[in-house]
Amino acid sequence: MLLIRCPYCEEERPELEFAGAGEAHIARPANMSDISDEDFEAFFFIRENQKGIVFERWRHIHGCGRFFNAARHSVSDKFIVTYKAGEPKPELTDEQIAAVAGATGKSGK
Amino acid sequence: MAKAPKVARAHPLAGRQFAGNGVTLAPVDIASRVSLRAEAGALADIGKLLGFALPTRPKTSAAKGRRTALWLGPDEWLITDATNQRLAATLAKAEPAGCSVVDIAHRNTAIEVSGPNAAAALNAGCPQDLRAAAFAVGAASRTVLAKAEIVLLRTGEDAFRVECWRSFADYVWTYLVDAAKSA
Amino acid sequence: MSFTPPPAAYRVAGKGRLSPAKTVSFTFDGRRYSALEGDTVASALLAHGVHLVGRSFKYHRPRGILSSGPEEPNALLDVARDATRRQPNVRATTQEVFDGLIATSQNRWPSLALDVGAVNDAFARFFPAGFYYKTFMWPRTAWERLYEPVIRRAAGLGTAPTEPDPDRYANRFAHCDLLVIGGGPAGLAAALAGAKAGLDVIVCDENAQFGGSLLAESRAQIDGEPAGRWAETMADQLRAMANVRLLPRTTAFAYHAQNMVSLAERITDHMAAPDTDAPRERLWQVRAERVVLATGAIERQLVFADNDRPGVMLASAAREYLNHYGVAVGRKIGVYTACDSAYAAAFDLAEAGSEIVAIVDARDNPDSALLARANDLGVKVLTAHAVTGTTGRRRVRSMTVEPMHQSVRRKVEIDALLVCGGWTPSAHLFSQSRGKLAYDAANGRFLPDAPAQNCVCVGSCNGTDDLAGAIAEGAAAAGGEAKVDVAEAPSMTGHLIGAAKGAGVGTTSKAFIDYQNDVTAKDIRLAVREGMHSIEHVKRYTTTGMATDQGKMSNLHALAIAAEALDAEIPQVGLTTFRAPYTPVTFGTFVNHARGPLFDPTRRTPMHAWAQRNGAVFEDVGHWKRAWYFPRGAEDMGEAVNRECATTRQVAGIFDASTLGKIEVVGPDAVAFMNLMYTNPWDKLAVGRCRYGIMCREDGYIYDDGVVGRLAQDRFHVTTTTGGAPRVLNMMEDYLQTEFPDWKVWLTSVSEQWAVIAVNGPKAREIIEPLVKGIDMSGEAMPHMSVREGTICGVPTRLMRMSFTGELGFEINVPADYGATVWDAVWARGERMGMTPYGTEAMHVMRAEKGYIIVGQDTDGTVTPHDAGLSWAIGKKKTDFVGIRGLARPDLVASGRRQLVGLKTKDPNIVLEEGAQVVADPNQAVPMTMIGHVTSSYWSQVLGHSIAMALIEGGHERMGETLYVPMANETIAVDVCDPVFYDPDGGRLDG
Amino acid sequence: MRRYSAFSLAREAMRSHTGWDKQWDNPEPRSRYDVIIVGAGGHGLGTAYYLAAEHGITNIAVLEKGWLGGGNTGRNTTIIRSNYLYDESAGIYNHAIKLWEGLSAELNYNVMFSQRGVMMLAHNVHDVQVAQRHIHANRLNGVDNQWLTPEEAKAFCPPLNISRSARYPVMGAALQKKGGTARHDAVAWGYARAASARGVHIIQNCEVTGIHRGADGAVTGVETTRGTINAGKVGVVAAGHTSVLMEMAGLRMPLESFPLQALVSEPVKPVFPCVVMSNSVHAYISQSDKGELVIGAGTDQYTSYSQTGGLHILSHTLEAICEMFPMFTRMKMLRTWGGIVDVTPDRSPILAKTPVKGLYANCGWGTGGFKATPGSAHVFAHTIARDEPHEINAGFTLERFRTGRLIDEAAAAAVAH
Repeated sequence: MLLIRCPYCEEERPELEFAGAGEAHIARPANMSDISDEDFEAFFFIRENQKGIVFERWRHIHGCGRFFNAARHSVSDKFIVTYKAGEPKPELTDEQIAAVAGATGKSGK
Repeated sequence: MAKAPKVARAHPLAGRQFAGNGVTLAPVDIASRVSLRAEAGALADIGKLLGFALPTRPKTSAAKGRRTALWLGPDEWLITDATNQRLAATLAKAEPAGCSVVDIAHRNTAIEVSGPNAAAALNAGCPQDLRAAAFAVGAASRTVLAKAEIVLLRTGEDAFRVECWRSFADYVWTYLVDAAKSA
Repeated sequence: MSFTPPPAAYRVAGKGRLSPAKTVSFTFDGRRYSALEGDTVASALLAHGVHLVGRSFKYHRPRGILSSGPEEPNALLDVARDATRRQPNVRATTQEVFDGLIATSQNRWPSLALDVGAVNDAFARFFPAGFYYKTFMWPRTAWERLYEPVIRRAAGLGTAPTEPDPDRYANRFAHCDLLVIGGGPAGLAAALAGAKAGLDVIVCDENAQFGGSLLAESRAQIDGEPAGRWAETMADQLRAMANVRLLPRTTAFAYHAQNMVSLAERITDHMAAPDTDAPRERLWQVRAERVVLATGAIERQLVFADNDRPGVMLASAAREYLNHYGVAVGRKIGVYTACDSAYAAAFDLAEAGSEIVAIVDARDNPDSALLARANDLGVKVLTAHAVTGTTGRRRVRSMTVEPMHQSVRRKVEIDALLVCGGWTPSAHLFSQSRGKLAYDAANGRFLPDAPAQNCVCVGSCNGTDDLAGAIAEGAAAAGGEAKVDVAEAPSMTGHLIGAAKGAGVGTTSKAFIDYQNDVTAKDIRLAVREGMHSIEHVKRYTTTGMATDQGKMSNLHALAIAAEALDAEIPQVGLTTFRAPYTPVTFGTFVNHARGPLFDPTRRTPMHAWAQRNGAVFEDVGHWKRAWYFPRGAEDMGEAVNRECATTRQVAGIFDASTLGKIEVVGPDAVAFMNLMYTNPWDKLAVGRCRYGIMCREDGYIYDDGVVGRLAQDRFHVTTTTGGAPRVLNMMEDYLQTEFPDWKVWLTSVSEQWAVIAVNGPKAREIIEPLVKGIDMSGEAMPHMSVREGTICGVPTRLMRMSFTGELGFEINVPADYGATVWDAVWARGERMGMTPYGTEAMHVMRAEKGYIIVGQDTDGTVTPHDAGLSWAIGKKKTDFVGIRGLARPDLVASGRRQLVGLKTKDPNIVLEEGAQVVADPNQAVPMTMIGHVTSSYWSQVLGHSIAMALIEGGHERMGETLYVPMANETIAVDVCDPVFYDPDGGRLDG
Repeated sequence: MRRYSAFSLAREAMRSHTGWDKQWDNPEPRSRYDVIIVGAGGHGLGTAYYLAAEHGITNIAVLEKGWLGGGNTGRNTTIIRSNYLYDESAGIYNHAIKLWEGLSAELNYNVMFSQRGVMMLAHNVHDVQVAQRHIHANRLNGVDNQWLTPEEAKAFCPPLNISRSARYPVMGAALQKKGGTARHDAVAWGYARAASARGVHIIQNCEVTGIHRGADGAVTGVETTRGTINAGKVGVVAAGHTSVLMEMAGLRMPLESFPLQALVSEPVKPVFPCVVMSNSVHAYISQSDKGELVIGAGTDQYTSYSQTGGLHILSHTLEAICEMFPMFTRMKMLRTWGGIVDVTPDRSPILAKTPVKGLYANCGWGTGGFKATPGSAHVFAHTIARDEPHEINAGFTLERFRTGRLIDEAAAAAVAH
């Protein structure tokens, strides 16, 4: 069970309060009825499914109710950052990525 | 809406009680509940109608007299009035300022959980950190109790108010009894 | 019961920590034995000289008690308190004895001493690793008919419980600053340091008593006090602190992401008569800021021929049996070791009066101090020697001793053989936390290296074997400091992994690695010979490490033997994954409270009790219990439904519609939002009017539907399907929050604010009207599909005029706590006029007579509004709504799509089966070309014939066509028709 | 390839089993093959086997980044059935069942296919409607599937709780008698041995790090941790890692990878004679030949390549198991593990050519790939060999996500009302 920082509640909460909501930063086309079949396929079906850093949506459905975004490493399942819906995709530093990539906890022996 | 109806309300947990193993459970009557969704610009108007300022920090509540306002989300509050049934009508006057006032008096059911093992009983199904440092008196949060969504308010060091949707009340009550017995 | 159990002949007076005054008794295979309070079943049996306690999995070899802890592979028993509280596969080494405990041996027939299955052992050469992959293939069906049943009966261990479990289980979510796992010296030091620093500390240990390895100690002193007493003092100190929670009998079995650790606390299994309210076990889901792993180390056996006879035992176990339980495991004891620690066991037993016939040490030059002490005690040490065989069927009788580098065999009589191949640090949880392990070649072990979470390993699980060092390391891990003086602590130096003498390459002896699964050294080599070069392949092919002990003693041996066979270094061959749980955990612990009524919430409406009183049969719809039908007298379901339909159409019916989802949509942008979410246009819906709305997903398939009432310019009362309510609200919030965050509109679920009483039928208005105030209910003032606010029975109502039956209909929404009262009032009037209550089945029939769809029954996630004949509900002028683009995709506009139509059977009395498939040509061969299926099908009492709805390819173009429904024993001819069967002009809506 | 038989086993027993050959070779990779299969699970090894056995193509490499059979093939709960609704699904899974029935003999390797019957429970009216729809469609498709009353279901599976007072009482069940289980490792090993014997190179510990394409865009080979390997045809059969591999060829896929967990209990004597599944209460269970109860759990709600999942997922599964079989609360969980399942939007697989010439995809099996193994491998081999789909997999295209011609088994079981 993950522990997820809700950017609205400003603290980490147990995963049981959240609902995953799929890949983030896929904007609904403003001209929806005009897009091509290929564009619709890309919008509705195609997913990055990265092995590594994923940008994903969560809803704090049993908490504040807000949708928000997260950057997480899909191998270690560690979060780098969570941020409010509508905020731009954050630029991640190499250090941030390295910190969640493997067995390098914040404390050792 | 005119005066309060004379028909008696049927509390879904009417007549139930439990006490044992350091936990007391009791159904609570609450006359009014409002789900308030509001943008920042409407908060002042609401505060005036309510009689006190809405809490704006996560996981907090504010209270005055019989009224309590729980922060549930950045634009959402659960406001209760223990005895007056007309809270929704009162607050509805703020709607033009940019908010939605919806009467949910009957949607929720409240249970008081108290006693030295109260937090332990809740933690049988609620995954939040309920230690005093993390969930102080006055703290409020929507969360879960096992498979039910609840709103949790700490009313005292050893006392909590649990609200859930009406049809989940039997489940939440039964769960808390089971939890209390094994706390 | 005058029978007095025989005295415990192997109990040593003056040894151990158990009180001889507190005795209990238990039975094993029907025989009664005495025990002391605090005994395990293993220690109590050993006290009586009982070593044979089980049979192995494959060869059914006699097996004894090998260890004193959870790593035990052999001594698995069926343990019961009574008929319903029976647990198979219990480790005798961890089960505490209570008065009246019933223990039974497993996997043997007819008895433990005489097991027919042992014939497998004689033919073992025909059953090497993986033999079943190579045979049992002929004839083709023989595997499942003949061989598999035999193999299944022979396999398995204990017998599964057959009765429902009367015990209770519990759960606790907990948070702490410091979780210490393991209450040995390092763990106790860590816990105390953390507690003194003011941290919230949880410390757990799998044993009944804290102390860990110190429980086996006899000589070691810490700060001048016996080590065992030091542990007790530490535990007492911790117990007295308010910020510390001590959890004995609690196993940390899984380490999850973000420092969540699962613990299984065993609360009543050691009690003779526990409080019936007390849970048997509790799952702790602990979220810790920091975790200290003080999980210790597990001693390994040595791999030599016939190393599995009853009486062969780990040296440390023998020491614990003596020093903690006061039991000598034998009188003539051999010791075979490659590690210093076994000497301590030998010395203690010698001092307690057992004869140590020899310490056989595989090493050339053991520590001279140990040799000197052996000499002092008169214990013979054979260095550079090996044990290369044993004899004895039910108990070891002799060992064969050989010099390491010669072949001179000597048989020595013994009644117990202590073995020690060194120690394996318990890195299971650390590895589960995704910490990396590194191989320590000098000491033949994997040690924790880089952590992946905020955790730290201390003590012997970290390779810190000296007691003072372990205590200091423990304290330091919690930010403290502990300097203790330690005297006479045993050394753990020395190891031997892999095959010992006589079990190496080219030998054919049975030298067991994995006792329970009967995996021998030569099995590993066979696997490698057959190309299993990954350790995971070796494991799966031989099943080594897959028994109930999960390879705690065997994994390193298997790895070493595989490495040797592959001519590779151990780290290159790799380690198999450590998987949760550390030790087996009951399903009950995971399920805990969620049993019976708490398995899943049962949601009931405010009028549920009335329905129950009036004989309703209920159906499950999601979490809800809905009244399905109301049989009267001896009516069956069909008769009840026919009556309910007929009465409703002739007079009136009352129906509980409370479970429908309801959402209040409020705000200046409410109309724009409704236009987006629904295919319908909403701008022109007048205040006070209702409209049936269709909601799609972006892919254009129907997602939900419901009637929407406009309460004010900026306020809608939206209804959804019962099951769809949460997902519809979630989808609405999603669009609002993430795509249109600037819109001023808010959503509130009011599903449970309103109880909904539907009254349908010609007399509906007449029944309700007198109860209503403030609403003109006349046909002119309140036309079909309108909504009004007023009061009924003195309570506020949102009264909607609408109909799902085709009759004049009203849906009375009242605040839920008034629902039952208002229902009673309406019922009281209606009953006098002949009204019936009806359930969901009659509702389904009546709506089908009208051709109204049920989302999820007549649609299935592949049906568009066009397919469903609802094109009229799509706003033709709209430039956007959810689903607009999906609906335009090539396959969704292609011809030949399955479309909703009505079906009438040629024989009006035949009611089609829902789900039945429809074909155009009934005479084709299987596989047939199916062109559709029946979605809804009922007997229509009012029409006097059956009716059905179906999704048929190109159905809208097939009106009047004859199609066929091939059933198992007949083919039913049907005519395609319009799905509106009853009152197509809608005249009855006005009563 | 030395044949396995009772006779050869007896003969080897007399000489301490020293005469057994390697079941498969571990060759060094060549620089060029006719076909490269990426992924040495059951589907990939089977594809190589059928290419060699039925299409005369033997110059094949199967590249595996870890150990063969170590992915979902060795991590699933081994349920085999074919009672799917749509013609396309019924077609491929039934093709698989036919191949399963002869697989041990064909491979000379006992895969322990056991047609113990798969029973899918119905707990409410909607479940019954869905089950009946399947049963009728299956009958007309020649797929066995029959309706059982609660009493018949209990007779077939005695531990089943059919009490009317259960939270979700059993209203009946759909039984496919030809369904059952097989030994998962044996499937990978049997195909590996048979393919290796026909000259297929199985190259383990060889991770594909790139896909090479020529000037015309067609595939020319792959880059690996063991060097460049050329081939004109590359079949990707990499389950959860498909998105990662396809991206190397510039293809973005309609796939998401989720953790899926399973568990076994301690072994007990035979107590559970068949396979039972319940979609409503979310659980499936059988008993292995070793005696372990084998229980499949659900997927987590987030994408992950971690091969681990949340504890609460296991709890929910065991709650359902103990609701259906209340005596099992005292059984003990012995081992849990996780796999990575690749899921398409319509929950049906992709078994097709791709827009990149010479690149073929076999993916998207979600939680149900094991049962299809021989069928999938068989028609995928055809697709690669002929550069066109077999009629059985013609519908499992990538294009369906553009046209909307989905094969939506999940939607067809939509939760209702």
